[in-house]
Amino acid sequence: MATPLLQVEHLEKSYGDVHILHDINLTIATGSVTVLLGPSGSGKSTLIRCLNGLEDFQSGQLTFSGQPVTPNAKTWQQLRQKIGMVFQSYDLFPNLTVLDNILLGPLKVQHRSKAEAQEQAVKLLKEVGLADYQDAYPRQLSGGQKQRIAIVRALALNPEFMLFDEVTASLDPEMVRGVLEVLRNLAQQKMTMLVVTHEMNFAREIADQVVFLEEGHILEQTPGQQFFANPQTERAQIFLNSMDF
Amino acid sequence: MATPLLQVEHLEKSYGDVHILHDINLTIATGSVTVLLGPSGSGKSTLIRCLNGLEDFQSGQLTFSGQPVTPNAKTWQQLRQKIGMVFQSYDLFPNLTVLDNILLGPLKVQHRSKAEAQEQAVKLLKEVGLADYQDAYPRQLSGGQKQRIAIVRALALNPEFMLFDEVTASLDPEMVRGVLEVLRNLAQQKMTMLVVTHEMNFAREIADQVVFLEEGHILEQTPGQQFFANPQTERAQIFLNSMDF
Amino acid sequence: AETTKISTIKKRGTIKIAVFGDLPPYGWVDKNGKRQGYDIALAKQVGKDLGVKVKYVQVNADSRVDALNSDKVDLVLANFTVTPERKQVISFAKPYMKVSIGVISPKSKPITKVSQLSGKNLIVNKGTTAEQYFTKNSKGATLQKYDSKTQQFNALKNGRAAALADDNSYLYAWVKNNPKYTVGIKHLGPNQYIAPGVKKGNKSLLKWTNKEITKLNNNGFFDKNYKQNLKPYFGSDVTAKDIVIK
Amino acid sequence: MSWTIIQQSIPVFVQAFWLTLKLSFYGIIGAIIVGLIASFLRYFKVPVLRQISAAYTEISRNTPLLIQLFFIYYAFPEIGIKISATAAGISGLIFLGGSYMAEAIYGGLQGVAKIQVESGLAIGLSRGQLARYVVFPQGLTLSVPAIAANVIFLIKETSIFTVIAIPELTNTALDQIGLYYHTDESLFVLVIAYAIILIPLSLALTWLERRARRGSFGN
Amino acid sequence: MAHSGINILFAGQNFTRLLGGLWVSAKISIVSLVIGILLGLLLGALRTLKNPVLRTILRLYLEFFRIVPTVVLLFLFYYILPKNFNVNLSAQIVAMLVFALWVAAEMSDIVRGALISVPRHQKEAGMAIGLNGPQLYRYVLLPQAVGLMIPATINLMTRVIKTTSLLLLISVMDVVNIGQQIIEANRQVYPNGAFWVYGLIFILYFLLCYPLSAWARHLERRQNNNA
Ligand SMILES: Nc1ncnc2c1ncn2[C@@H]1O[C@H](COP(=O)(O)OP(=O)(O)OP(=O)(O)O)[C@@H](O)[C@H]1O
Ligand SMILES: Nc1ncnc2c1ncn2[C@@H]1O[C@H](COP(=O)(O)OP(=O)(O)OP(=O)(O)O)[C@@H](O)[C@H]1O
Ligand SMILES: [Mg+2]
Ligand SMILES: [Mg+2]
Repeated sequence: MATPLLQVEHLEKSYGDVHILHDINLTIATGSVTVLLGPSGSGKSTLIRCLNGLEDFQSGQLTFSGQPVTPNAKTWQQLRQKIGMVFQSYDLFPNLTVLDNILLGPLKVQHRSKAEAQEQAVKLLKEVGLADYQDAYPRQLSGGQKQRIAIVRALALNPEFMLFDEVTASLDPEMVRGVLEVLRNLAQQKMTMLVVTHEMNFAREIADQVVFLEEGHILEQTPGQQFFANPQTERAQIFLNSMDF
Repeated sequence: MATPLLQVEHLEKSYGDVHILHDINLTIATGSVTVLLGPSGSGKSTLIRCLNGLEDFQSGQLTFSGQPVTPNAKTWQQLRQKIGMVFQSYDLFPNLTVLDNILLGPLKVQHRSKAEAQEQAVKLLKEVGLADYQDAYPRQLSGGQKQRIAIVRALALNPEFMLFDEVTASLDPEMVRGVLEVLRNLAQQKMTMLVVTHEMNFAREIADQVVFLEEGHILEQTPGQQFFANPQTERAQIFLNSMDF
Repeated sequence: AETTKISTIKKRGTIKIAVFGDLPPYGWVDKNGKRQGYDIALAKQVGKDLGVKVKYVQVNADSRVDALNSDKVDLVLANFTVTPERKQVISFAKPYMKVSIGVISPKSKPITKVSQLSGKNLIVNKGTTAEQYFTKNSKGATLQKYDSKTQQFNALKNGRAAALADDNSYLYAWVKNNPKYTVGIKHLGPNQYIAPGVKKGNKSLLKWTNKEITKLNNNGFFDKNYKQNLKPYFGSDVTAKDIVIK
Repeated sequence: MSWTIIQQSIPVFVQAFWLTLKLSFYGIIGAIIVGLIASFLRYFKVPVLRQISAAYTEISRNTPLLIQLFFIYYAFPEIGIKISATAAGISGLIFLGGSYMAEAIYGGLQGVAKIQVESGLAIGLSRGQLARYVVFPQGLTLSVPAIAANVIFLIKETSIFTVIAIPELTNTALDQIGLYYHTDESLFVLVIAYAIILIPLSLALTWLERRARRGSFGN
Repeated sequence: MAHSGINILFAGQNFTRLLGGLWVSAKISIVSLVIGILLGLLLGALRTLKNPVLRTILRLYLEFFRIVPTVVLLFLFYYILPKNFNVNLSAQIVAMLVFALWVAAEMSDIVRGALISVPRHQKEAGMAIGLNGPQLYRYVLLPQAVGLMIPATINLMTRVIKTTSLLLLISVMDVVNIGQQIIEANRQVYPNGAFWVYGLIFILYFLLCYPLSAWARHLERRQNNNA
């Protein structure tokens, strides 16, 4: 088997006295889509945030592209160029135009040439169907449009790995489709992704593997089709039932 | 046919120059469940808010229980005891306990006896499965619990008519079920209700009639089963397709 | 508002007198919180002769006229210099003191003529005769107007101006303790008079006060007052003749 | 009230008016700079300097300008720091205003949503870049209403400069009263003068507050 | 000079006198704050009503007190109003009155700001259960707004306390005025007494204001954490 893109071993995370994540072990293969499922409060967001250093953790080892990650500010800042993340809440910088939002990372962090970065940004914007919005400010966009831009902003750094935390949860139902479309395309282009979502139909369609989390424990780590057809644990079965009301 | 509980005739509503609702005509029979559907921004919330006087409208006639409604502050304040409403956002009063939230209306508006009102409140809380939370503050509750309390708070006034505006839209998927359960029970008890929801399966199950709104026009007003099986307009068909992604 | 006649004051049993609280040796407060000074002694005598209690109202220079006009006080005994402007808005009784303006400066750069002040900074104390005088005849000097004696003398010591103008009696007293400075100009302008202030139109109190001043002058009250309150402060460079009116 | 007297006093007041404006202007600019520096130190948790700036903030906010000026003007020369009355007035305003501005600015920085900081980190920005491109631009916009309120407050505080003999508006009015006793007229002109400066500012403040609330930045 | 400046503070009754002056400042602050805050609550609530006339009047009231410096207000109420109308109040009463009116004005703006930042759906939820206007304020809006306005209110308190340093202008025997008396009475004996006296006043003000500021900051932090 090829080197996995990301390997998590024995990760433990507490907030103060409260133990949130217990002995997390997780392998993510290059080019695969992992869907992270679990009830509310089970620790999905916390885990995903540990993976790009937005939360620090008490113990455990991360290995990215075969390199062990030393968790300090400097390493993370470097690594975040390779690990893109999109959140549930619309998080574009309201003081910058769409294009400036996208270019901030490539220009200021990666010090790339303006011409080249801009060319790429325009190309990406076209792909998500928002080529006309370069000079708009975030407040002029709908929620779905903002999320698509946020994805472009992350992609503009040419990451090797993308984290998505419920990126459609705050959207009007009619807006969801466009954003999922973008994720689906990424998966087809073999982007490695870790996705938290409540859109079960979408999860079923896209997941190479499913990780099921409950109360901070990984209960299952199963190939996607198998999980949806026949989850290994009873808890996951109950969860699945509750989702397609 | 018996007198309808609510009759809306030729209602027109604008915000400033923008015409939001056009010639709305609507009849709601006592004991029936009406589901209001329509794309985002079509005016569902605006319409529902007009029906209990949270928005005023430019022209049109409401008739409640056979009585024409004169739209002024006094009438509305009276009428709101008969028309309960629950919103999308969790709107419990954070400064009051659960019980005080529920008792505020019965005691201060309806001047009922504390013993009697409290007895009813406890009974209602039991029905929604939250009897243990009387003395909790809203911040100690999950979203789904808050919404159930909000429903109890409205019911405590013994309303004849209930308005629900996307009461599950801000909830985690696993919380949705409990709240819909409460609505389903109400429907079984023949409460007259007007419901805005994006939960299509639920809408299909519960709707005696569906009102489909687009850009402030009622495009359809059809019995529930007929609407979902075979909507009259193409627009409604497209809408239904977009919803079951 | 209606003016307070002598009869009303007597009926009331108190006379309200505006005084300074921070101007030794005229009107000040000692370390035990008791009011002291030349003006205070006069106020006490007035109270005694009227047969009423004295209620002191502490004012600052800017507010002496308004204190009268808004009936906060019946009488002002607060180093109140008679000027034409003030005469238009209030009435002065007979003066009980005379002052003359002097100017002090460092011995190293003495100012002996007003013309030397041109283009320089000059310190004065707000509400004093010196301020009045130099506001009208500044002769090219820029005035710095301070609220209190401490402030003005501090400013001079900090070298914020070339000279300081004030009642010359003060200046003599001050240079005694500050030998680096000299009273370069000893007299300036016409003699000025300090008098009790009364609200305009209060004829009854004005008449009474005039009689009182005359009486006190004749019975040597002011000489005694000088010896008690001013002499210890001013020392021997100043004599009673420079201040008390005969 | 007599118009002749008002007219006669106009020239003196005009001078005082410009002086008040000038002192306010420098004082406020300085206060904003100090406020920026202090909130910068606090935001970046710069060791030692941050504690010093915190101590400064406490002293500045919890004592009256009157007493602050007194020390700057009368006491500092004793230890060899002598500045002109104008400079002392401006320094006092900066000393007082700096802490008020720091609170206003830091409050704005804190108002920047946490998600904004995190998404900045997520695209690899360093803390400095985060401050430069995300937190300060947004935070300063959020703090504009509070800064504007402080501007009004500080302009009014110049009325205390009378204690160090600066002939600004209030001092001039009190002096006119002491000299000529046209109290009504002097105060009338004084109020008009302040109104000319402050009414436009106050209107601007209302406008800014309304704009901030509507969230020109709202996502 | 043989006298060390610090002795000026302890000669005779000086220290007690200064504390007495501080008490006058504190008393005026307390009374005016209590009255002003209560009045401000009422005015602030009124300012959220839709009535345009009322709004304009209250807005003008606020602007007047915001624009006119305190010194002028004190002069106006102490000297000018008695002259033109027949009211004659003592200096302390005038000080309390002026400060209370000023506090009420500033407070009305704080209250209004807090009230309108209570989320709109809270108000609507209250209306939806049939509460009338006053009940809405009493049970829903005010209790939720109070938390939002406390830090700003405490900051206003420290400003009021600090502004009492201007009261000497209308003959109130406050701590600054007494300090001035002591300094001038001892100018010959203690030429540097001013620094000691003002230094002590500086510290006294700090001791009055600092606990309040610290409390405000504490509350603010707690609020941010809860948000
Ligand atoms: N900053 C924090 N301090 C303390 N506890 C926290 C903090 N953030 C999250 N938690 C707790 O950690 C647990 C996991 O939270 P997390 O947000 O990771 O859940 P989740 O699976 O993402 O839930 P959801 O589906 O609602 O987003 C929860 O119990 C939550 O209360
Ligand atoms: N206060 C307001 N002022 C002006 N326009 C408004 C206001 N509230 C709503 N609108 C507009 O009225 C229209 C209908 O809005 P409404 O909230 O009723 O739609 P909706 O059908 O409830 O949508 P959603 O499904 O997103 O809740 C929209 O175009 C909206 O922008
Ligand atoms: Mg989460
Ligand atoms: Mg809606």
